[in-house]
Amino acid sequence: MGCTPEGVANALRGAAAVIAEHRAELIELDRAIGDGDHGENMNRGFQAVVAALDGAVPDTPGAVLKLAATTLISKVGGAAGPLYGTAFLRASTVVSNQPELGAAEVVAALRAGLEGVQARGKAVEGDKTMVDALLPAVAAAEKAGGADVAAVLAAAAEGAASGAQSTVDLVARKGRASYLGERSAGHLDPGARSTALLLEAFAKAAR
Amino acid sequence: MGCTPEGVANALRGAAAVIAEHRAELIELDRAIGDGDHGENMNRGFQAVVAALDGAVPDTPGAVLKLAATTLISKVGGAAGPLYGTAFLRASTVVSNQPELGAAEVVAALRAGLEGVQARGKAVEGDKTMVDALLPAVAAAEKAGGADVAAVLAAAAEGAASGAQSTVDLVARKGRASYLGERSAGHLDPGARSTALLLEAFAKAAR
Amino acid sequence: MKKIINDPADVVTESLRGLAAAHADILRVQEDPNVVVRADAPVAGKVAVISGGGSGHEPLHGGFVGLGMLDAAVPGAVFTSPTPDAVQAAISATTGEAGALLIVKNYTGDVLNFETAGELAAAEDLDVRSVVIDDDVAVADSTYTAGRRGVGGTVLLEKIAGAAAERGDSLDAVEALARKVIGQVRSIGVALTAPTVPHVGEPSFDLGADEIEFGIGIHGEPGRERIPAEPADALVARMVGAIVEDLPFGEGDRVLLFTNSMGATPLVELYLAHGIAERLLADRGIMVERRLVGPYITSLEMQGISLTLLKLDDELTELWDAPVNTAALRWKA
Amino acid sequence: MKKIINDPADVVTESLRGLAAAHADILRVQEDPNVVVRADAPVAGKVAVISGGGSGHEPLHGGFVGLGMLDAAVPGAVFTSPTPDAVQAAISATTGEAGALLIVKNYTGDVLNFETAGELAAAEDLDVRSVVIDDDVAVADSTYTAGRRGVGGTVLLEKIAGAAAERGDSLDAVEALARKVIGQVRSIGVALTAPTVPHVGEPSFDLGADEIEFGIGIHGEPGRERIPAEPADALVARMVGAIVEDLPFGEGDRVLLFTNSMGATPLVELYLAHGIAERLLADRGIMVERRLVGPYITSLEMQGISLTLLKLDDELTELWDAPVNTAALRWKA
Ligand SMILES: Nc1ncnc2c1ncn2[C@@H]1O[C@H](COP(=O)(O)OP(=O)(O)O)[C@@H](O)[C@H]1O
Ligand SMILES: Nc1ncnc2c1ncn2[C@@H]1O[C@H](COP(=O)(O)OP(=O)(O)O)[C@@H](O)[C@H]1O
Ligand SMILES: [Mg+2]
Ligand SMILES: [Mg+2]
Ligand SMILES: [Mg+2]
Ligand SMILES: [Mg+2]
Repeated sequence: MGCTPEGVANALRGAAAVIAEHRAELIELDRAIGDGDHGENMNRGFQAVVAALDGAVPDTPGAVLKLAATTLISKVGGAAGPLYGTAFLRASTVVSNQPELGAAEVVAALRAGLEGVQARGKAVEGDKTMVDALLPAVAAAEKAGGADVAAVLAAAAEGAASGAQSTVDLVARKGRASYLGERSAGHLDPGARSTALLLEAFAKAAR
Repeated sequence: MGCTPEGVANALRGAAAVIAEHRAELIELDRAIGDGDHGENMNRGFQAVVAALDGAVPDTPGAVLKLAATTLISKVGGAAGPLYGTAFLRASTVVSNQPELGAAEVVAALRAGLEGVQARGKAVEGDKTMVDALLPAVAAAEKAGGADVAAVLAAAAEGAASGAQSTVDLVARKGRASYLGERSAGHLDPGARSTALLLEAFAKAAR
Repeated sequence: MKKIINDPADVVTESLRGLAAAHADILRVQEDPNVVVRADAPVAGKVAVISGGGSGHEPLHGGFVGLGMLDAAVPGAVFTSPTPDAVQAAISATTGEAGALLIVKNYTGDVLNFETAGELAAAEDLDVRSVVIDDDVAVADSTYTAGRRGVGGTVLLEKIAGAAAERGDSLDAVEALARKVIGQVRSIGVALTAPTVPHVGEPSFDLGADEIEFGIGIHGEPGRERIPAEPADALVARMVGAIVEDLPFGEGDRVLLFTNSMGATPLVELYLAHGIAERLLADRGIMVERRLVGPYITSLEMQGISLTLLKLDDELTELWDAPVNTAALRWKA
Repeated sequence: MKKIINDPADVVTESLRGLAAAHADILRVQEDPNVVVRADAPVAGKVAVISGGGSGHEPLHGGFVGLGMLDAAVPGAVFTSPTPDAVQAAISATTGEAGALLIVKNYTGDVLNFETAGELAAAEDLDVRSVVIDDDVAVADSTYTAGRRGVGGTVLLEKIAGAAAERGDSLDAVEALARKVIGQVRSIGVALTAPTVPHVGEPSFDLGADEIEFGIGIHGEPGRERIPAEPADALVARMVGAIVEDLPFGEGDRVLLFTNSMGATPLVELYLAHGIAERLLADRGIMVERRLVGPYITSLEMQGISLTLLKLDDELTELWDAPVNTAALRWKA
């Protein structure tokens, strides 16, 4: 079973609901090692995505992803806005105008997203950023590659969750948390957490 | 036994010690219904009086009182500075340059002080000010008039103490506490309290 | 209490040294007693405009010393009226033949100490007059109180009287103008938190987590009532209503609107409140022709705001617009 | 949390309306996306100087829009970098043939969002350059951090670049000058209390009753270390030492000293700190030739201060002294 435009839109709606539910948690995580706006930024952005989709769902999965990308770029702000925006933009580009996405396209989209984030933000593994959730997510998705979309996203979600968890022990070297130096250790990175939440929501939508 | 210049100076030194000891209490009282500076103002002023006396004790009781008056006027500030300053100034004037003060002069000095405060501050009985301590103090001193200085001051101190206590139930109509309206009731007036402390110290010095 | 100070007893003097170092082109500071004086004082032939009061309300008054505003400011201890000898020193440093106007905020301590200084000046044959500003509508003006407090209107009064003196008005004229301003300026303040006086070491009053003190004075003295916290729209409407109905200000009136921070209010909130006030006044047909927005008469680190309305006419507007060069207000100079 | 706001989501927009109402002679505000633009923009033939960033640092940047300083400011949500479309709107409203300089504070979000906007502008054949200011010595500048933050130096940079653009300098010249300023300005901040972001509703960090965060950023991000509260003399010496040793500044250097309040610091404390800094610099033979003292780059209601030193030469001094007419900085105009 592949992803239709409506399926991608539903996944984004589900993601928006999860972000709204976890808004306070993300704020709290960012308050600890950043400036406390991550939950608000993500929520503002994803609510806007939902509003855009309520207008009209574009007619290819790529176009839906592109709508999400431009909306996030113009509504989220902060570091997360351009990073997630770039991720969705690259994902939309890589799937071009195919009418439905199969497992292979989803894997490619995930990898493109990761590469976009790294191209923009220059973070590498272990810098305590969303990259630490995305890297294992993409690796797991690639490993599950032959399977169907649901299995790919389930693997990605699992990878993201454990990747996010791994940021707790890290000392931040990118983003606002890096100002804390050693004091950033012992805290979950908010961006890694939001990445895990998004992938979990996508996986759920695909089930 | 009459009051020598040194005796008046000692009474002022004793008063300074008592004010220093009650600085925090006066601040707290003023914090409740004023702006919290009465203890600091009075302490600054009386420490300056002590310093002035340490320089040289003038050679009449009147001159000692005048030195206290000018020092208080230039060091206390706020409402209490000009009021106490005027009280001491009037007291010094009324005893002119007599070498020693007997009971009658002390009574006259107290009355002059009260009249000075009322002339400057226009407060009447029941306005919840230092006048409510001074009025019964002067009345009691006048009643004890025939006696010696110690008895006069003891009576005045007792009058001031009960007068001060009577301010608790009053609603302020003068000074900063009047802004509180009804909310000023239930609190001891800081100026009335400092008047009671001063007279108590003078009485103690005369014992 | 955490503060950027050394000994609490030295706060005002040490702060004045910083003020003097920062603005040597505008003012100089005399110590013991503490006075802030215009750098070019005494200005020959000019009426001196002098004000003062307890410290802790900065930039009032020292930040308003300079061309087109005050000739001298007399800072007392924090929240404590200055003593007469300090006022006298300010008069001596600035006042000549043309005389001086003392601008006194209506607090018992200020009135008494400036009164004494005025008497001392008169004894030296100087023509020194006083005006008492009492623009705070929060306080009932009756024989049952010390009268209304001088608050935000003081800033506008100092600017306008200062401009009149600068253009060469006589003492009679400056005094008359000051009385006119006092007659047509009204203010109200609110506090969200309390200030902490250095030598006290704890907040001046206790306010609940959801309470606002409506009708606060600039020392954190309470005014009308404690109200539950409410949205800015409702709070500003309450404030505008209290002022407008007091004078009253009416349709067609030309006004200056002064939206003041009590110290610690973020500017983002202050401008938000200002915008609401502008809208509410427009709704009433009152024409805001000049405005001032910022922390100009404060109460240490108190959070809160005050609104002040001054009825304008051509003369007042011209004097408001006249050049001013002080640490805190500066234009056309 | 008590704040003078309505819905937290509307704080910035409502505040901008108040700003526009207060300063219609100086600036105008475009909404959705929010941009503050000089009233007479676009100024023909002039390089546009544009800055922006999260709100909550007022008067930065909107309060610096006007003659001799910024052509436009782009305010994001509170403490959140603005989005590229907002930056683009600012560029469109102000930029012509002469091009534009974007002044970007070094935060990942600001850099990324302005970068994207710059790319969009380049696609429209506009000559738009960026400079990134990173003057905060509290942060180690290494590959192990996001690099130093842009803090107090931003205000001085905006004034000087703005003056250069106003006198007609080319984009090359304005950019070169901006890079020079960035090379020789250094800052450090301390916090006594935390700010509260409206949509968060509680303080951004927790600081003990006797703790100071040394090396704070303008969002309350921590820097070097938490230290016990200490007297102003010791604290300011620590701050001056950190800045002076970083560049380093040395004997005979001519400097501008900027003593900034983080928002809620009483002016009496700010001037006190300024006075100490002046004295310490004089002791080192560093000559303070210009100064700025006040709340110019803030962090909502945070208590604390920052010190900024800029090495001066004749050109920078002349540009600093040049006329400026903005809501927050105004002279010779
Ligand atoms: N250079 C970077 N590369 C990848 N992710 C980053 C980078 N910088 C920050 N992030 C992510 O962004 C998150 C913070 O986002 P957010 O709070 O919305 O923005 P800001 O830090 O501007 O307030 C961090 O938790 C981190 O995961
Ligand atoms: N008009 C007045 N007449 C007499 N006493 C007054 C008057 N106004 C104030 N006081 C006294 O002064 C006291 C306050 O003094 P203080 O706190 O030093 O001055 P301030 O009110 O200026 O801060 C009050 O408690 C009251 O007793
Ligand atoms: Mg953040
Ligand atoms: Mg008091
Ligand atoms: Mg007082
Ligand atoms: Mg942010």
